[in-house]
Amino acid sequence: MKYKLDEIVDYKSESSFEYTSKELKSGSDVRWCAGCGDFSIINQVQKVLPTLGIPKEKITFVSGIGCSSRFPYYMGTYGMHTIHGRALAIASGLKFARPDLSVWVPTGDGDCLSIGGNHFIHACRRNIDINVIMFNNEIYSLTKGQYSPTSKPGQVTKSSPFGVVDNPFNPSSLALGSGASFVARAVDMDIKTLANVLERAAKHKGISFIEVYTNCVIFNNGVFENFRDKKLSKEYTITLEHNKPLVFGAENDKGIKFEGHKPVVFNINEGNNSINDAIVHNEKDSTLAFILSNMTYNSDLPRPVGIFQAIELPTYDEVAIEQINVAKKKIGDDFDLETFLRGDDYWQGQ
Amino acid sequence: MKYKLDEIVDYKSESSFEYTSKELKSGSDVRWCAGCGDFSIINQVQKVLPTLGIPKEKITFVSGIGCSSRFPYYMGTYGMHTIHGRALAIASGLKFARPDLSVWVPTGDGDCLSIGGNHFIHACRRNIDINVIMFNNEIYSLTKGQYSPTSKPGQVTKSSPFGVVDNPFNPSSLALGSGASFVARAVDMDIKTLANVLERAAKHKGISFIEVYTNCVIFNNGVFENFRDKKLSKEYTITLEHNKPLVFGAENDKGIKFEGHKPVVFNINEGNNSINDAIVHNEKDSTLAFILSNMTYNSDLPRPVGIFQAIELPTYDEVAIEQINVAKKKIGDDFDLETFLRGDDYWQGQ
Amino acid sequence: MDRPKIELDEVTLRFAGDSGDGMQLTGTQFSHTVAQLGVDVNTFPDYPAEIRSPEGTLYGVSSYSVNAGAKVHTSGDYYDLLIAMNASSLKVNLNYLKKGGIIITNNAGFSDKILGLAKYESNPLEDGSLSDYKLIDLNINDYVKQKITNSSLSVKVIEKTKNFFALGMAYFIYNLPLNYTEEWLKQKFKSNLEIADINIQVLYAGYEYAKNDERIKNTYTIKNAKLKPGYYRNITGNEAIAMGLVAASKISKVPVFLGSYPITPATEILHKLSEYKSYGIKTFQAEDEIAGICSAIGAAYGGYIGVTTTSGPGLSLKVEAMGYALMAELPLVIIDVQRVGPSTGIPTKPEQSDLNLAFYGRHGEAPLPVLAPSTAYSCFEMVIEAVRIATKYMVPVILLSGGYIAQGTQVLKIPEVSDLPKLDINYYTDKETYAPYKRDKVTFSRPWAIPGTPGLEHRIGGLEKEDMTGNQSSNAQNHQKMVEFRAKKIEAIANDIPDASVYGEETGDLLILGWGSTFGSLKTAWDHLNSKGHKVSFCHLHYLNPFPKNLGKILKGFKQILVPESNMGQLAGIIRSKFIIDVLQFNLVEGRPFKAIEIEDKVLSILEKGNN
Amino acid sequence: MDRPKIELDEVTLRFAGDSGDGMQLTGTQFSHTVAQLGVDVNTFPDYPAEIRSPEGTLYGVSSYSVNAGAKVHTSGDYYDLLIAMNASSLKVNLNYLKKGGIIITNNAGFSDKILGLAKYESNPLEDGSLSDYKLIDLNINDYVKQKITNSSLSVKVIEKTKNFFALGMAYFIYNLPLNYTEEWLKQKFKSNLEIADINIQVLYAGYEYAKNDERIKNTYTIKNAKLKPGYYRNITGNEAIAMGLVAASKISKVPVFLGSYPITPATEILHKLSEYKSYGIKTFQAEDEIAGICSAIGAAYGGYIGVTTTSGPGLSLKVEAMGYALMAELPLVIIDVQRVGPSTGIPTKPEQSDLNLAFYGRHGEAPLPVLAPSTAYSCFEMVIEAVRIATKYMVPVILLSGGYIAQGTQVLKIPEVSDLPKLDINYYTDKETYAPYKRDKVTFSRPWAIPGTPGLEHRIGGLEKEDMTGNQSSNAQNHQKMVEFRAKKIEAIANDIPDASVYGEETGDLLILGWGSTFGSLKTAWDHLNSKGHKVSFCHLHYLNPFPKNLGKILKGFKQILVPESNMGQLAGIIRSKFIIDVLQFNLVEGRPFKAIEIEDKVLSILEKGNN
Ligand SMILES: Cc1ncc(C[n+]2csc(CCOP(=O)(O)OP(=O)(O)O)c2C)c(N)n1
Ligand SMILES: Cc1ncc(C[n+]2csc(CCOP(=O)(O)OP(=O)(O)O)c2C)c(N)n1
Ligand code: SF4
Ligand code: SF4
Ligand SMILES: [Mg+2]
Ligand SMILES: [Mg+2]
Repeated sequence: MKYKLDEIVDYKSESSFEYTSKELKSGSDVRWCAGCGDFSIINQVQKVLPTLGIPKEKITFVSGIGCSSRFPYYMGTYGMHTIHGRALAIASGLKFARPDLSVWVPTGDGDCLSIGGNHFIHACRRNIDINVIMFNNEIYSLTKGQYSPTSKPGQVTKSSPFGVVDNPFNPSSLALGSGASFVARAVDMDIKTLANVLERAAKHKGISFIEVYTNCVIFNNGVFENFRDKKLSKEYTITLEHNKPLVFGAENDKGIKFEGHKPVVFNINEGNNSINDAIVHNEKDSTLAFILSNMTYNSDLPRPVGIFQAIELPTYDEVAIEQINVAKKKIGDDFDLETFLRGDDYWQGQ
Repeated sequence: MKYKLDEIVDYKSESSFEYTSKELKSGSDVRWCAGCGDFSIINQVQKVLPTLGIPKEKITFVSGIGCSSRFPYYMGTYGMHTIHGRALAIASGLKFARPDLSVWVPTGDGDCLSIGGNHFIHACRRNIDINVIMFNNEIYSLTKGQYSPTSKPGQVTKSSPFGVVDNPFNPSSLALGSGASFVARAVDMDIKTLANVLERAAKHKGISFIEVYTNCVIFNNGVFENFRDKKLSKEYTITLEHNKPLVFGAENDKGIKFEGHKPVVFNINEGNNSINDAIVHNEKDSTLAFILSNMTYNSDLPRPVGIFQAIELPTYDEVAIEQINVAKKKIGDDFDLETFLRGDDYWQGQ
Repeated sequence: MDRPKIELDEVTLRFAGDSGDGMQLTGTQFSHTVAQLGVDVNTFPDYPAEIRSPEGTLYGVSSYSVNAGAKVHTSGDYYDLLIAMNASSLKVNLNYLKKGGIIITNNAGFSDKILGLAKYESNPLEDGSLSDYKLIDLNINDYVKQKITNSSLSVKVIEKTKNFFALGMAYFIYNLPLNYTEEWLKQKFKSNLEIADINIQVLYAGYEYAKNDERIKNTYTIKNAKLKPGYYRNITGNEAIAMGLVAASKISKVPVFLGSYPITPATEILHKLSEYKSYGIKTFQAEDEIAGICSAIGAAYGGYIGVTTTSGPGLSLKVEAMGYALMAELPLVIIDVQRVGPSTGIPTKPEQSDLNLAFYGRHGEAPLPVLAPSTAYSCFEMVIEAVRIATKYMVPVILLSGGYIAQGTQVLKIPEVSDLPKLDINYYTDKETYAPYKRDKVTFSRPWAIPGTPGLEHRIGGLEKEDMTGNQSSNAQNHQKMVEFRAKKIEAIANDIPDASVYGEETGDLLILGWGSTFGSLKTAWDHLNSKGHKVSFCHLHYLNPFPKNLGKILKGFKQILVPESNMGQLAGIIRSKFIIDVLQFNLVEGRPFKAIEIEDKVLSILEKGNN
Repeated sequence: MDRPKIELDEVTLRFAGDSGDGMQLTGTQFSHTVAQLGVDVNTFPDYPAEIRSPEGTLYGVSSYSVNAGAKVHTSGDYYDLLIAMNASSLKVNLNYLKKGGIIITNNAGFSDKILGLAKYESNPLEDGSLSDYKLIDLNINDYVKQKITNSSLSVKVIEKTKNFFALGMAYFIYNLPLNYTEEWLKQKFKSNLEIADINIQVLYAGYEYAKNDERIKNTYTIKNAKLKPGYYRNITGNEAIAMGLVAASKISKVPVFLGSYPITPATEILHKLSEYKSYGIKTFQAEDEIAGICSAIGAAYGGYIGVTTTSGPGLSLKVEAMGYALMAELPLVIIDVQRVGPSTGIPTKPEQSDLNLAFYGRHGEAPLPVLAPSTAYSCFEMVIEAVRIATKYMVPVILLSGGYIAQGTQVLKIPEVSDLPKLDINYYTDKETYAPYKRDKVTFSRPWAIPGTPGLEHRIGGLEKEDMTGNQSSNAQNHQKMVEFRAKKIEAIANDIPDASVYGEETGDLLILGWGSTFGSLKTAWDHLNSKGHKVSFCHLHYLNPFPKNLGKILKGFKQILVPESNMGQLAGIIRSKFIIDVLQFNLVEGRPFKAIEIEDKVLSILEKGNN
């Protein structure tokens, strides 16, 4: 049966395969504070999208509530600004209904991991083909500065005047533990990694989760200084690259190697060490992904950025739609409503 | 300031430190189906609790909705049968309010991981001192047999007549990814491991998560046959014991060793192998815990039961209450309401 | 033995036993068989929330009522025949057996232990307490075991067929053929023919047994419904809703997306729709009710008829998302199969107490259309109506079904496809004239433009939106205007729905005003009252927000208005508020449908007072 | 220069600028200073949902109104003085400036760019369009930079002090002392004295500047409130609620547990209570609103006064858990600081549109007590009242506060501790007589027995409960009985709350009936009408469910009843339903409080019609 929708699903002559970053701006004023890290992310998104060959009208941004969740208003694509924490539930329905769309969920650490935690872990588990960009500023900004599930123990915020007592989530470990197939991290200021990760996420089939460290200049200014500052970040972050050894440092002089199954830092140029001792990153290795993700709050180790894991798993949308297609084939191209209504167990009155 | 509550918090002469398993029965008929795996679990709980030195009136069971969530009705302790999925949120409030209580949450795979997923991951993250027993029967039983987030792909249920298309959670990995400090698994029929794990969970400070494979005779009979059957389980499960090598098999003839950081089965008695090659389990090793948990849906490997991880982490209740105690000390034993109401910024009218 | 065969206008039976005794199945088979003979049938299942409570307990009783006759609207007030597979099921159901009615008991279920569980002090089969009834007691288990001797199956399995023995007896008593059930068994157990075979043997054995039991003095035939030509089937309201959605999709050529989380008694809609993959239905079993409705909202934005199904506690959870859908002005059908509340309440029993929540339950100014089906067929019709309103007005519509019609079966005359309403649903595609919140002058509806349409890229959201553009706006006057638009949209629907109709005179002393799933009881009561010449009228509402335009006029035509509801007066409260007139309430929250006789008695007592 | 000093009964000011201009702070300082002189003050903050919108935009304007005088109930209808830090803030606020009022502008905010953003075609400072007002325009930035020359701080930081320049000017105009603000700055920036110092310098500079600007023709003094002896402080409704909870805990010796999830404009209650750790308050910032209320329910079972705070969308999310708490019959206080809905609405603006949800919004039969404070002081009183009712009746109580009183400040006379109500809350401990659902004959309340009490082990739940035992029950009559008990409990509260009181005559032609946060506007309007001799009465409700027992009688005493509400008629609907009388509505949903004058005009127009 042909639905009216099918006409819209098909590409048309007006489909806009070619468009510029500028055309991806909605024209609405961007209402983020001057200096907010969110600007850098939207810039990269607008830079990467035109390179992917996806018609503009096929792109939809679905967000919840938060400073970061205002994102769709600023994009010249289809967009929904929805309910706090519910973006992934709404996006899941949209993607399953409309597998032809490229669905993106920009979200905050509060929106995604606090109130939205359940939809997040289930979207990861189902491996539905949605791209999630989580703006982690370790604070609730739109509500003016309460701690979030990624805030650090001891952090003083408006709702923790004596310091946070909760342990934080490590978002990438949570995503991995939930079964996500693509898990990555980037920093707002490191636009190279950010752009790369965005592109890879877009191309990945199944859920793609990107955590981006984002600076909130108003309520949590400077928390990511070690990872944002050009110089400091050389020492404090390590960039994961597939099939490449894990090295870092201003002089690329340090590496990560295993001691047992524990990652430790070593100096490449010291003693008997060599770059060959360094762990070679493998995006397909789930165990390694978890070990690397686990480095996150370990202050002896640099903070990994880049792609922890990118593996192929059946996606919810593909498998579910295949199931429907198989079922449809059984009854042929269309069905007779009369026969359907009658069912198997009918009788005739006369 | 002394609260009226403080009298109840303190032990009294009527406190019942000594009680039998039988006294832990509420007297209400147990309304589970004959043959339901849930019986075995309640029996073990009633067996273990009297051995712990916790007065009976200090024990509270808080559950959501489901067959398994009827648990509190059958216990002779304090209990709340609450809302589907919300037991951990309610229990968290209760535990933080009343750290003197021993708080238990019996829950189902649907109650805990589907609708209750968010409260679950946050309870794990906060490491609040609650004991969670998740009855995993891989099905929604009380609603008569729909698939759950732990059901297997392809499984035919009332709501998946063409087979489940979702990927399942691995509950222990989700718990670990959420930051839980104590994570274990048991099987309803293996009462030795079950009793041991329950006891250890009760003694653990912080969140304790126990997944129990439970047979639903009506809607999912036999799914765990390999792990429940006395004979089969010798081949299909491996029992984790702290500081002991990972061996299994009817003749204890097989072990788990590392190849790189991947666990593989080897035959202890073959070739150059020896029991010394086997991984030695260490409950304190978070990385190992994740690697072992990751064995779960790998059909080449036996299914681990026992304690994956038991580590010490600050608990929400302790840290939060310590913060309050410190703050209270600043103003002394009591406070003057008049001064409080006046605040700092008052003036006098005359 | 030759017995008189008596023709009856209507018969009511109840099959009752333990949760594991298969009473739901037996009842269903009986009703299917009579229905296929052209008799009108209405059924009602009544079972505990627990799956298999301990054997023999009072709370473990599971029953199934069947009412069959020329034209029936309910599952019947009082039974002619009660089949009680054990003592507890006798205890629980005896109240509703007619004096002189037949009781068939399985004495295997009257052991001392079970008598104890049933809180019987002495055995009612022996102590004469059943002397007002025609008791046919026998040990069915023994007969079954006698019959099936050389089977490879265990005694336990064999004994499980005892419900078919009882069914066979019932077939004999009502002169019904066995072949429908026989066929069904063969079909059902086609992969295990031995099971089919012993069940069939037992069915025949029950029939034979009844033939020879002299305590059965008469047999009966049930008057045929004078069926109009056409096709018929048995159907529950839940099934009818699933069917209606497939029909709506087919007629409109717009696909349906169901986002749902299981909950009794709504889950069958999810089950049914999950089977309908070949009809293009997408079902998404969500992680919770919030994700259920939210996924449907996402699908609606994508151009689908978004549907979500639930029951009370789930409706409570969907409140926030309903508010979002109304703010985003997306088409959505929210189906609430009501059950006993508040909170978990009594999960398997019927009530009509979610009306307030449906009507008023959103933060902010947030009116929504509320519809309520009255019968299984009406479930089919009203869900199509809900789709029509949702898509035409770009609004979430709440459909309040209920445990009674949802789970009971009724005979449905299968509608002609040509009689079904046209659903002309279109997406907006014109770049030149598009504005996301440009409104139709009549419906106040906004255009439905969906992702994938080149040039119509736009953003919607839950922040107050600027008129026309849909951009976020905190402008004072704009908010007032938008609040009014959203209200006017609901009001406009009143011009687009049928007038309410009245059974009986259009004016008079007393009007019975009902809504939703109580229709059967009210209509039966009104039929009786009317046939006895009592001057009373009856109006049943399918549209609760907005009300039909003529409702005010109807209400003014009567001196008194009686509003019977399975709640404490929720419609009554709304009527008072909207029309500023008083009404009489008649409320019942006992987790069961009204009996027609209760309504009749109430009406008579009011009429009498009026005559004093 | 010597100027006449004029004494005024009442003055109204508005400080307006960009979100980053510090207008909230300036307004607060001004109000604190006048208040400390014994003047009555009422304030209202008005700010965008975004934290720092782009500079100079219309939607980025943040304002703060101050109304000060002998006795004030609102933040004022029209301003005497408007401070506009840029063109957009002038544009947005000019409407509400009195003819002849003073405008102080910072010309640095009137660049061509900002004029463009403000959608001005020409510069209003130059085009004569402000000729109806007293314009005092100056480039504050320049003056600030002139003043602060040798500082280590960057120009950007120095320019940020410009709000204190404006404040200094205002202090001069109203003859106010600078020392309170000076002290406050020293205290606030005690770890960075340079910042304190330059702000103070700038404050004085503004004062000096005003002294020398000849365009300022007069200065003013504000009439003192004749303060009763006692202590006073400035307070917002949100702060008053936090204070009230501490007081309730201290008086009753029962600890308070707050489970909450941040949401504007309720979050300050969480902030405040989080600071009150030394007073034994436990606060739990939950993962969402559901966990917020659920954690409070858990704490209530554990013997705490369970409290949860939220605003509209959060209340929608708490619906299911409210139903559970009422079924479990646990004491809970649910505080909803209402904002503009539906859905996300306009998050920072006030409305009264959650009444329907509070009143009707649960599945099943689920009435709950609903209270609403009318002023900041009333927030303090009513939250104690909510605690009293919740614990005495074992019931969740909804307290409907609102953006206006919640965030605006009022002068509070600090109550004497001895005047506070007694709260006699006790746990049940007697084994012999305990039954979980044994009810008090008067209150229908059940005993509060908590874990840790030996011998009272019991289970509660959301399934319908058997009378007395609390065991699960699906018995038909038992459910009816329990539904009625739960309703009677709410009704019983009517015997335990004060009668409603009427300003003006007890009977007459017209009654203004209000509720909650509109009190200030309604009372001001009534004061004016009354002082002008118009025959109109005024009744303001703090109890909405149940209503005060005398309300029916009051309503009957008037020919017409006018119900002004910041919604589309929610109380009006409930009054119609409960009392079956019609009322006149006056509704405003513009995300702002009523102006007193709007009420007056409405009343006058009704009175006139009556006189025709
Ligand atoms: C149901 C609901 N609860 C609470 C809120 C209030 N709220 C809005 S945004 C937000 C948190 C935002 O934090 P995050 O997601 O980290 O976004 P950020 O502002 O930091 O980018 C909260 C609590 C809401 N709008 N709706
Ligand atoms: C809010 C709400 N949604 C749905 C339900 C229906 N419901 C009750 S139990 C259940 C699932 C039970 O599954 P599980 O937790 O695995 O428990 P089991 O019965 O298998 O022990 C569901 C969906 C409900 N009671 N409340
Ligand atoms: S408050 Fe923080 S997160 Fe929000 S826009 Fe400003 S800088 Fe960005
Ligand atoms: S339905 Fe399954 S899980 Fe529920 S009581 Fe029966 S056997 Fe146990
Ligand atoms: Mg954030
Ligand atoms: Mg289960």
